[in-house]
Amino acid sequence: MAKNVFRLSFTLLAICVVCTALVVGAHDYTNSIIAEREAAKIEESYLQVFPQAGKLEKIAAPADSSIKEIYRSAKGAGFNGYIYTVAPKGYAGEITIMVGIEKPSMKITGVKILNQKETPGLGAKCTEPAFLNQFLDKDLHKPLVVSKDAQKPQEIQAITASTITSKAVVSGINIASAHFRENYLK
Amino acid sequence: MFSRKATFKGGTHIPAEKNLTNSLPIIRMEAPEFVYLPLAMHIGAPARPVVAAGEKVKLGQLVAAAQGFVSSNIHASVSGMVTRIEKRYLPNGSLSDCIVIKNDGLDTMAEEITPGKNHGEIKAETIRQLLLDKGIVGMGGASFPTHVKYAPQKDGSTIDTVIINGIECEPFITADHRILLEEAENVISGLKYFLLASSAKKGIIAIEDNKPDAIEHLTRLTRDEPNISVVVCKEKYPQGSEKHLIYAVTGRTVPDKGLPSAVGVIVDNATTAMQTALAVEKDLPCYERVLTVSGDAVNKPGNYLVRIGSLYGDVVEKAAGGITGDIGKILCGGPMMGFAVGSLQYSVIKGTTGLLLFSQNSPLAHFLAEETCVRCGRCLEVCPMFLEPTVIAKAVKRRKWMDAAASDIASCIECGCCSYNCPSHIPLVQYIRMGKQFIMTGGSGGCNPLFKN
Amino acid sequence: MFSEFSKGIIKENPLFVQVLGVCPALATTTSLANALGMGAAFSLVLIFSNLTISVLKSVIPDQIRIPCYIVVIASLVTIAEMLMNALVPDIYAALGIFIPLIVVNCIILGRAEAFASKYGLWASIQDALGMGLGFTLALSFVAAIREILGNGTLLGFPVLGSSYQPILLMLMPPGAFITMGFLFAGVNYLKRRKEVRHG
Amino acid sequence: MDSTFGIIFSALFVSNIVLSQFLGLCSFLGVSKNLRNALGMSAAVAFVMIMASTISWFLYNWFLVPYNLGYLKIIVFILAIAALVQFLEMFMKKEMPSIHKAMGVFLPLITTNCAIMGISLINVQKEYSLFNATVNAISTAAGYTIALVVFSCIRERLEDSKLPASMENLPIALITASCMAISLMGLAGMH
Amino acid sequence: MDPIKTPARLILVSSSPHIHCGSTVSAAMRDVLLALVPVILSAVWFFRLDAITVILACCLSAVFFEALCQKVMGCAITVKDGSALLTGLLLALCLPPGLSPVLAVFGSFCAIVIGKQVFGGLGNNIFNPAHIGRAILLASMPQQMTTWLPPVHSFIDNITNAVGSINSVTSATKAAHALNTAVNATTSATKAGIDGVSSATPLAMLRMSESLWQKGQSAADQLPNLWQLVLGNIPGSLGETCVPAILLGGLFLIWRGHVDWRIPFYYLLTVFLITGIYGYFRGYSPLFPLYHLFGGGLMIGAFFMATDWVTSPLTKRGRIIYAIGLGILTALIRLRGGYVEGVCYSILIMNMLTPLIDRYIRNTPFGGRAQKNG
Ligand SMILES: Cc1cc2nc3c(=O)[nH]c(=O)nc-3n(C[C@H](O)[C@H](O)[C@H](O)COP(=O)(O)O)c2cc1C
Ligand SMILES: Cc1cc2nc3c(=O)[nH]c(=O)nc-3n(C[C@H](O)[C@H](O)[C@H](O)COP(=O)(O)O)c2cc1C
Ligand SMILES: Cc1cc2nc3c(=O)[nH]c(=O)nc-3n(C[C@H](O)[C@H](O)[C@H](O)COP(=O)(O)O)c2cc1C
Ligand SMILES: Cc1cc2nc3c(=O)[nH]c(=O)nc-3n(C[C@H](O)[C@H](O)[C@H](O)CO)c2cc1C
Ligand code: SF4
Ligand code: SF4
Ligand code: SF4
Ligand code: SF4
Ligand code: FES
Repeated sequence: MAKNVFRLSFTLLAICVVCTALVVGAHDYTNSIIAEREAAKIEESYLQVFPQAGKLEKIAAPADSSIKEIYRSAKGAGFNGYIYTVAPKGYAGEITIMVGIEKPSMKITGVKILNQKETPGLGAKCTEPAFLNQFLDKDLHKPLVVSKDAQKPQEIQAITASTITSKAVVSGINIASAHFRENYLK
Repeated sequence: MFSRKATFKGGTHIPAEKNLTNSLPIIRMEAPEFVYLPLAMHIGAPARPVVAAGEKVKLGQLVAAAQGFVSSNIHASVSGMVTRIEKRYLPNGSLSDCIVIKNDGLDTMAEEITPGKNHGEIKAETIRQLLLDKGIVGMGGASFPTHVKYAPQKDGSTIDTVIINGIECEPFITADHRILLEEAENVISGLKYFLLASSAKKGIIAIEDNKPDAIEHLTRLTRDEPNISVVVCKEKYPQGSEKHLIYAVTGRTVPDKGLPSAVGVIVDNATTAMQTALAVEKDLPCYERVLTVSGDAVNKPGNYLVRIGSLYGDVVEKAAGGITGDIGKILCGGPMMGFAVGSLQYSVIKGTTGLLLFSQNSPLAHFLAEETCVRCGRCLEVCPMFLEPTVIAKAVKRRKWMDAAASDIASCIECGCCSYNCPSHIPLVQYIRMGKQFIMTGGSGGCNPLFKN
Repeated sequence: MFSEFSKGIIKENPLFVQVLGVCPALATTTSLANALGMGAAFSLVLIFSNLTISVLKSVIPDQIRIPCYIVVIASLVTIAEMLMNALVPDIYAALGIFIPLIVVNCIILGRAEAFASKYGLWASIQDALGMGLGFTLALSFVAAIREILGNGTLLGFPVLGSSYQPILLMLMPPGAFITMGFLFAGVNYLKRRKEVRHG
Repeated sequence: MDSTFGIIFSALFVSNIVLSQFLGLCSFLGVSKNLRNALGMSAAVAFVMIMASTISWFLYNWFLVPYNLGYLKIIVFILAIAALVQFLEMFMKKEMPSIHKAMGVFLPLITTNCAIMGISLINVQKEYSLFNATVNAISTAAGYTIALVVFSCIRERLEDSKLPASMENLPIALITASCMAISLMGLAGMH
Repeated sequence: MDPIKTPARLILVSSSPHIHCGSTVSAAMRDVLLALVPVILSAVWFFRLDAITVILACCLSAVFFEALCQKVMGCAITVKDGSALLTGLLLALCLPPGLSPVLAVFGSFCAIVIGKQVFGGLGNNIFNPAHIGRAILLASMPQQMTTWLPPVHSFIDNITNAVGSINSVTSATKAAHALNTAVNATTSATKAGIDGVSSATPLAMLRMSESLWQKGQSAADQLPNLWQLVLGNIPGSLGETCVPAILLGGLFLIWRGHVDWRIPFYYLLTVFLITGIYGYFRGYSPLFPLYHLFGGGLMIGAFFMATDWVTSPLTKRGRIIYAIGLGILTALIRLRGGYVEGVCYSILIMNMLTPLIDRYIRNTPFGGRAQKNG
């Protein structure tokens, strides 16, 4: 009996040890690849939305707001721009948006959708350049508005049949720009 | 008279079809050559024969005696000789011993019948005894032995109201209607004897508003009776059902699976009341009854006073002038609750209210194929018992007996309102009956071949 | 020689015949690429688990075989998850928690119990390959239908022309249920027809 | 991150664990032929789901994260769930035989129920606090119960109908689930 | 001794009752089709060819798919009962005018095949087939399904304008004046075109104008005039706009006994109360609940779709619960949900709950349920 229990425990233990060792090995192998890629991806995102980025530094985001993260970019004497990550509520949950704002000019340097759950074929089109490129070089002294027939400079053409998504993205950017105007535009 | 007519919830309107016979006076039919008296013609234990083949019997003589409390006496309905005791089917499909008597045509009255015997002060016990002795059973169709209802209540409750059921809600049937018109005095005396037997204070005669002449007649006759009133009920099927009548007339609700006595009421059919008056005043046993012969295949529709035990064939031939055309359907009782039979070889019993014959062309003779239930809810709407007929029927189809029981299959009074209204022609009552039988026989399916395992 | 292999593809197809692994079949079939990714991860785990268990079957005492299998399978799944994250990050992201959930996939444990613990190494590998391929094919079939109808494309390439109006529902959860429902109806139909044919 | 109301509402209806996240379908399809079994299974799943997600939250946040062993979560969770179910089974058999009788047959099925594992993993993935993780587990269990109870009533009704032969059982169950999912889409975007 | 000779044909021996009221399912369907005639006429009146194509496409294809399904499944073809035609018609009536016939046919296909035939056909479906068709279309092609054409409205416009101006001349009340300006405002708004050909439905405008009301401003120039709304001279699904036509048909069905008044009554009442209370606490115009009552598919849904026999509960109490549930869901979706309209989804969700309602909401037999019977 005792021998049996010993044998059972030993086998189980042995299997656990071998398995854990394998897993740890695999982790060590993949971990660096994943970490490097993640880092590269984030770096790439930042550069995409804010090509002029210098040294990036994370600063405190306001608590109860849909602003998730703020980075500021140090270049030369002062800061030349800010990168916001905002997550407003879209049609089917939060849309995580990264937007870069250039400091002196208050222009959008780039917008990227990091994460969204909108309907494929509809709201999900918000990730496409056709929609996102509209934001490039928009002036943020005033809020942007969504329109079904955009003509004025402040207007963003809505994605067809997805006003909700379009409004969500624009509102996220407006929240970021409002925060920017209030805090960093001195 | 009530300004608002008494009625109940649920139920349905059915074309009454009564004008074929409702103005035709009762005609006595000549006694047939043979009568066949089923020993199980009432609810309860079959009677025990007290005569043997070859014995001579007189009209009104006791030929079979009640066996036990819920049972009834049976009397000879002709004078003559008992030829044999044979097995015959009743319209409801059960098999019963029948005493067959060959009529000698003399109608010699039995000696023990002494009209006037009961004159003088009549006591409650006398009436109860007479109900038993004279074989009085419910003549509205159910054939429940009447003396049982008037026996002192087991739970000691008291009866305060007796209702005479003169509703007759089945289409075509007009027997009670004619009794109310032609035998009103006897109906009223019968009611008085019921009141005496039950020590109830109040007697009510309930009549549906499609019989204005009967209402008028009885109202006039009871004008001076302080404790008897006539209540007019709205024409709606099944107003004649005991529980619904009690609700309509007194506002009381008989508990589910309870008896009317639970709310202090006894209900008796108008013909039963009349028969009781005859038993008390003339010492007559129940050996004949009025029944309506009607339908489009009958030559002379009418209301006929017929000896109990007469064969349908004799009734049709001798009283109603035979048939016209091809018969498509034969009904014993009304079209809503009566039984369809395949021949005229059945005998009239105490509870036979009508005999309806329809031709092949009549819509009644056409079979409506069952379709899928579309859940329209008509059957629930019209069910006077507030059941869910389609739910019960589906449980029965799936053989889910527990579900059927939980859906109160046992409370169904088989009135037929549900099937009558179902746009998909689902024979709901038939399924319900199968289910009841299945549950009652403990899952063996009784005689139903469809449900043999 | 290859009978253990071929049975998993049609005769004992894990999804359509054994009705196992329904959840991933619904969740990961929004596109053919996802289905192939899922099928590959699944097959990988299945092959190695069958292999390991077949080898270890004489070592593992009967009383603790289930915990042992679970540990083995869970480790394999973890390894597969990390490998996919490292090598095919896009598909890894699309499949979400359904990669870790391979650990509770009834097929893997089922094959371990029903096959690998009884048969030899070669047969077990054949069995795993067959089942893995069968499951992958089944997933791909479902995914192909959904991607074509729901997006007009296959593996991202347009196949139905530009005038085709995609049925977006097919890419949403109800579309997954509908597709599977009709496919299983088809399987039922074929089964019944076979029964009729064979008497 | 998500508001408590959002978590509850979406777990109950919009992102219902079975109808939208496709987890726990085995039991959903297998134990839904009648309401009695559906209720038993729901109770068992709810019980295990809430306990398992709490235990795995502690295991993950107190033991795995501090030692940078997050990648071992699959192994740890599955062992924890298996042990929990085993323990519950023994405990109930001894202490609550009546409940064990009602729920017992469903318990072994639950070890391999992906809904349980799924919720533990989702809680980790979304970095829920203990409170939110518990709320998520409870409302997911409630969502599972709602779906299963409604579904089993529908299937009971379908027993009365004459289905096309090929649609019987699984196909009609899946199409019914599809119609349920379509219906619940109407509650999307509730705020 | 039997005096009756054997009859030429057999005597029918069947179970009671032996008579029948004569109703049939197809007669009921015919009545519903008849009741929809005013609705069809109003649709054709307001949307002309755009209505006719959609109605024809849906009706013909629904009947075709039903027959095809039954043929494929080898069962009796029962399209003559009219239920498939009715499903097609009701589907058409809740589609936007001018929808491509291809999509209309696809909707019919989903309604008949997925909504009805796979469940075993008439009487067995759990969900309202027409709404399954519509919901699948909406989810699959949301863009086309939310493109609303304005009605061809000159005639009615002129009348209301005339009535409006007569009123303002004769009584010169403030109200009439407001009405008049509102009419003009609406027409000009529609003419200006909120976006090109398509225009927003009253419910969509209602959502947009909520913010104005919240600020205590008048939203009259944002909303169609209430009379136009009731008459149906607004963008919307084919059959949902003209309230009098729907009421006419609905009351006819109640009178004929095909529809239980409880369902429309409690449904409309619940929506009215919830939107009324919501509007009251937010300080909106008292017209707010009326817009909800007459705008969108509520009316046609309440009288024709929620009342579908097959998919609604059996008992009266069950139907009341069902109708109140419908009202709560519709109000919830419209006021707080992601869609501006909630009738279709409310009906589907309550259809889904109907078996549960039927199981738990049971009638008590007359006389109460006897305790502890065997
Ligand atoms: C299945 C379905 C999915 C939808 N997905 C989205 C979406 O992802 N984003 C969005 O803004 N609206 C979505 N909608 C909402 C409708 O398209 C809505 O009518 C639209 O947002 C408002 O109309 P408009 O954009 O034409 O003004 C969806 C609707 C349905 C039925
Ligand atoms: C559906 C239904 C309808 C009935 N209709 C009548 C009727 O119209 N007249 C009648 O006397 N009894 C009718 N009865 C029988 C009564 O319920 C009750 O049994 C009878 O009135 C009692 O009187 P009796 O015993 O004297 O026949 C009906 C029963 C049922 C179930
Ligand atoms: C639109 C409409 C609303 C009605 N509302 C009510 C009501 O609120 N209360 C009521 O008792 N009857 C109401 N009725 C009357 C019913 O038609 C009828 O009198 C009642 O349903 C009869 O009851 P029953 O269905 O139980 O036989 C209404 C009728 C219609 C057409
Ligand atoms: C009062 C009434 C309302 C109906 N409403 C609908 C409906 O909304 N949608 C539908 O597809 N069929 C409707 N039908 C037709 C029929 O009941 C429907 O096709 C069944 O659901 C198919 O089984 C209706 C029928 C009646 C009698
Ligand atoms: S059911 Fe027929 S026989 Fe019975 S009481 Fe009513 S009318 Fe008379
Ligand atoms: S009346 Fe007939 S069709 Fe209507 S619910 Fe009852 S059984 Fe079904
Ligand atoms: S269920 Fe019984 S009581 Fe109810 S209507 Fe039908 S036959 Fe009459
Ligand atoms: S175990 Fe999980 S994955 Fe497999 S079918 Fe069941 S519920 Fe789905
Ligand atoms: S009673 Fe015997 S078959 Fe119906």
